Amino acid sequence: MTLSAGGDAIQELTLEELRNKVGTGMEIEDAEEHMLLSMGPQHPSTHGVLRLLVELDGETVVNLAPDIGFLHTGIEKNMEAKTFTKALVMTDRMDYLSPMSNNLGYILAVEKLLGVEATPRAQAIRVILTEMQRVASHLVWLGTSALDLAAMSVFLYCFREREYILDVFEMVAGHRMMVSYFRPGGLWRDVPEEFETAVRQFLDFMPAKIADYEALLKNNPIFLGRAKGVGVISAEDAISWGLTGGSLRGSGVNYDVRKANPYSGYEQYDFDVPLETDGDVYARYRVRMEEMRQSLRIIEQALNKLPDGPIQIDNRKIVPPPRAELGRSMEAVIHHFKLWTEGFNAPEGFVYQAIESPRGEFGVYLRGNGGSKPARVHFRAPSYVNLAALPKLSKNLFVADVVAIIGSIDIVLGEIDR
Amino acid sequence: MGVEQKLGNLGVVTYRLEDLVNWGRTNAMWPILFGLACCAIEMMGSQAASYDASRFGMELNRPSPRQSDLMIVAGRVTRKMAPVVRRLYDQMPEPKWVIAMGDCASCGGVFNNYAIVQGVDEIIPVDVYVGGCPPRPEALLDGIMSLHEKIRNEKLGDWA
Amino acid sequence: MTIGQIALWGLVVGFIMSMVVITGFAYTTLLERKVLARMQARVGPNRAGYIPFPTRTGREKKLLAGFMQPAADAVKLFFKEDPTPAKADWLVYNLAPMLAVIPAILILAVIPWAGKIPGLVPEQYNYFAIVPGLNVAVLFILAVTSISVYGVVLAGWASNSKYAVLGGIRASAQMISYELAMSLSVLIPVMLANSMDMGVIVEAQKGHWYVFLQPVAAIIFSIAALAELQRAPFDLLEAEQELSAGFNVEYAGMRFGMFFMAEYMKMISLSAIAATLFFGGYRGPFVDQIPVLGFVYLFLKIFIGLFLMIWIRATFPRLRYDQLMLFGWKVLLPVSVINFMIVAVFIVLAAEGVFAPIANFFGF
Amino acid sequence: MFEAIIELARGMGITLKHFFQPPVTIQYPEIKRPVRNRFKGRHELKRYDNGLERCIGCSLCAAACPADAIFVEAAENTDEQRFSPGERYARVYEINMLRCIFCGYCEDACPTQAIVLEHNYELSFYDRQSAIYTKDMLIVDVPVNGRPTPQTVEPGVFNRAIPEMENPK
Amino acid sequence: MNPDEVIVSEIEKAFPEAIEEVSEFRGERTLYIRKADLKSVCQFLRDQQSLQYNFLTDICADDMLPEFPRFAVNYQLYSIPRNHRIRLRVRVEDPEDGPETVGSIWAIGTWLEMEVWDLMGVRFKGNTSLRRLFLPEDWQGFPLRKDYPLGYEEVQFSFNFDEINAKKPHATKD
Repeated sequence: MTLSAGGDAIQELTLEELRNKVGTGMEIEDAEEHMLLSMGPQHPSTHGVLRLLVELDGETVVNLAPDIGFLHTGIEKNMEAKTFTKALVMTDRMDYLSPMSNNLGYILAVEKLLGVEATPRAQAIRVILTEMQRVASHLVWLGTSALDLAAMSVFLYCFREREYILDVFEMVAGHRMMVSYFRPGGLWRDVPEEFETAVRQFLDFMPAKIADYEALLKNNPIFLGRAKGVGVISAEDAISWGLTGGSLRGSGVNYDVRKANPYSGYEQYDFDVPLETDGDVYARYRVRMEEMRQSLRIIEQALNKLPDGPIQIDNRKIVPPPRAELGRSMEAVIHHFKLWTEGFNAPEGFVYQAIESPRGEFGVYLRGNGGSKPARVHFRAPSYVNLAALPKLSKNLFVADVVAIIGSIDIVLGEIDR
Repeated sequence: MGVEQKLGNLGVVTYRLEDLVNWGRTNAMWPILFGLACCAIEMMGSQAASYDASRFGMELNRPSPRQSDLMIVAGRVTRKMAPVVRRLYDQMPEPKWVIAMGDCASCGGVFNNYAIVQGVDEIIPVDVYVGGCPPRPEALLDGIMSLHEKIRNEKLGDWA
Repeated sequence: MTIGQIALWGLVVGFIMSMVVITGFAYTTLLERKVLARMQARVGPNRAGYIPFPTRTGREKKLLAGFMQPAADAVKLFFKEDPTPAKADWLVYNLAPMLAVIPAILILAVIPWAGKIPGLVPEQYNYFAIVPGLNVAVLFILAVTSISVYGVVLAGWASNSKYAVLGGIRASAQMISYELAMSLSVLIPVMLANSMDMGVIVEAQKGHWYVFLQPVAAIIFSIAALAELQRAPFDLLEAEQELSAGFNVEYAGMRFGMFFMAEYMKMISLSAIAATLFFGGYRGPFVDQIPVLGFVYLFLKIFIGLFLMIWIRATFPRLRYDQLMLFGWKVLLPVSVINFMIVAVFIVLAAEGVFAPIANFFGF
Repeated sequence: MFEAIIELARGMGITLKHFFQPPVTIQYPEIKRPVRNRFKGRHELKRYDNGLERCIGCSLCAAACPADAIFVEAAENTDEQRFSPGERYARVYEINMLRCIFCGYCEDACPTQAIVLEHNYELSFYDRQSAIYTKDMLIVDVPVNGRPTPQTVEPGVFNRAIPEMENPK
Repeated sequence: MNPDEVIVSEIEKAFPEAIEEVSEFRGERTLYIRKADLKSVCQFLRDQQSLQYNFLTDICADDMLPEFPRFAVNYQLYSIPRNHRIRLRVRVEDPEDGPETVGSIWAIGTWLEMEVWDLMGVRFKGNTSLRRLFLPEDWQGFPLRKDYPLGYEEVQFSFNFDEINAKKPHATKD
């Protein structure tokens, strides 16, 4: 076993060491007869640097344990060393498939801690962009999980459409992925003029593309064979394992943070929460495909009633003054210098803010201690929680099913390890 | 490797051979299918339809290090991942090249902390650094062009 | 011609045809990359080599951009370090790629490339092949294709890697399952033509290709051939997403290239066999008047076969191991057995004259 | 069974449809897709029309940088040797391009619009030393009607460090 | 009675001494629970028909240095049927002597506690799978504690490039 790094290490360990190796306390039934396979950290289907330790009886998975931390970045620690605004750039790089959602979660937590609320226009733009991000993230999910089943064209089609969304992000935020566009108290800048036409164009062509993906997968007998009845989890188990997002709704539990605890004005928009009851890979696929359509609905509604007005609150203690004032007002210069060097001070106390990220409930626990830096930031990363159920989902299935299941629970290692 | 050790310095003959070999290496450089973090998504983007690295003969992303020539370290390398990266590098047969894609791989970038290796060149020798966080797919392709430029000036004897 | 002359002739033709097919293999890889790319809204390799073509605007047009890509691949692979893993079985490890390539070339021996071309084909034979007139040609094909599985299995075993072993095991199981269905479907043209000589089978399809007579056999053969080739959606043994690269995970350099070569050469030869058995081989309009056209027709049919394989690869997900086995044993095998029996009964009854009018209609 | 074949054929139809559509690929090194107006690429240090540098060496960009990728060392201006309006100018201005994450905070923080993230994204280096951009590399050329710095100017004209500016688009 | 008050009164009925303090900040109710009662309170909150906090959203530890007791562990609970969130907070004096594990109540508990142990070093009683999860196995210390250094490396500029470069290891081919 030379390919995957860490592979040799298994053979060198004693059984006792092996049992203690991986966090979930992987049990090994038969070390003599069964094969121990180490998938990853460099493996095409682990969606990053996840390592799976698999006990195989032939091709059947007897036991499985995830080994994570290969991407542990120390984001939570690093954010404590930066001001609230500077720490924002770290959240982008956590769940790198949906930086907008991370930004939104963190910014909402900061705003909650400060006790302010963004302007209606800022909120509507936030909704549009996070929903576009949801589509983009689901496109990557669809592409990669289809690629896991070797349907390679879907992957390239999905990335082609995602490119359009990234172009819109570049248009508004100047960066394709790491946008840092939402700022405490509003947005970085107002959206440019061409934004609306670009989004409308996106809304026009996207439904046809989704239909194309479905033509390739939805009723394809090979895909059905790979997805139906694989990785089943019941509603009760899904709740107990803390699954959220598409993985939970695939099991028939109607829980969506956007409906349960609306934020950023989600209560104004009319959309459905797609539900499936089978709890298998196919159900999760159906849920996410439908979610893309619902996101398009939300974007359209938000765009149609996009309010005019300021994009930032008028609080000079939090939001830097507009550039035009700098040359005229001494006070503005002082605020500007103060905010960019020291930042604003947050009151003492702690808040928890949850949003519905593409992967599930993304929660931010934020504690302020009166200073300008967060005293503690903790993220409830949906991928991290969803991953915990993987050993349960893949028990007694085939290696190939494990690959399909990892795709279907839609994990991002950057968020798991943080 | 093979022939080049035996050839030595034969003047014109090796000069021509050198050109041929370097041409082959630049046009059929198979990257190892290996992504770490955010940059990996942009790396996938550079493989995808809009930028299409396959134009340079690079779409054969080999999952096995044995069959790959180029390692694109796409993303932050953590202390836990560092031995793995080195091991993968060691498993690649010569000739091999490394591109440190993005800030984190090049020098740690914004993650200046306990968990991240401050630059993958602490573990493996890097040929080209590509700046950006993450670099656009075009920027990665530009890095690959720079690497091609470097390879064109390589002498066969250097590898022997 | 004497035996010696025929043998010499066979060697020369064999050498030429092998060279043609080896070049063809290289360009099949390019074809696959290009066609896949276009199906995925991409361009595909276009930097290695082009033919400059001046245009009036001054900027030269690049014709056939990328046509040297296979050469670049080959040069790179030749000059790549080629290590043998420390714990691998040295002999078997090095033998395996050859075992994979040789059968792929051997199959070419019995494929009839064209009809009787005066001056090119010895007069006692009716068609152009490396070994014309082999009266057990179909058996030869079946025998040789099943050898090639050893290359894969031994490669998997000798590499001393878990992924490779899993790939090897999958390969052997898959080959055995699909071999049966393939053999049974191959027998149907044999029965219809009443000969195992490929040339006779082609000539027997004059006017009516066997695909119209026996579409079931043709479909089973295509599916089984895909599985034999380990092509998508049956490419389980090198399933990238599950087993990294499967059996060839430890191979580097040209030894890895040889597995590539084996796969693509088998693609060509199995397309040729399918064309020969079911699609009238080298036959086509005016081929009797101008026998050289036979080459063109066969190449065209091979090309269509290759395109279909690539198209399928671009579209479908991969089957799971158990589904693959189930499909082979529970669907393909029974269907092909029943089909085989029906055809056998019909032929006997036809020989007895029961279906004389119908049989006459079909030209038995 | 029949439906299954129809579905398989439908999928193949989609790929075939794409086969006959033109590819979306941009042939990068030859054709460069223009980036969007707001794109944050390599920085440039701007000058005024008369050739004076905009940067006043206030180090606000360095303070705002989340990656600490900017290093500024200021020195005093005099009217005989004037680099920028106001009291001070940046004697040393360096950006470590491999640390920079192109978030644009420096641009937002700059009180004089001196540092601007422009549209160049082609940042490939053979070694880490060359990724450190010094002031000479960052600063733009002197405009046509301007004079190179340091300039000798009349006293009392360029006292004002922070100019009148418009909100960025 | 609003849900926040219901839960307080229900707990007080069942466990009269469990609640040490109730605080509210930005509309979020936090119940400070005595460490010894935590597990039974959690069990009660999940099983009681009028409460049904069936969803353990998150466990997160907080290092309150220089306060005392230094550590606190938050349990974010959510009731899907009643659509209500509540936070339990447990003060921990000695990280080696943390609260009891809730892994038997919610399956995800074990997994969430592992993260807390790995990064903050609060040991949960009864959780047998507390091992290094994110960090290499031989890692010393718990990085999220306030007294753990960030591990900052000076950024290289031309004036200090050689100095820092000399400190860094440099890899070679072999």
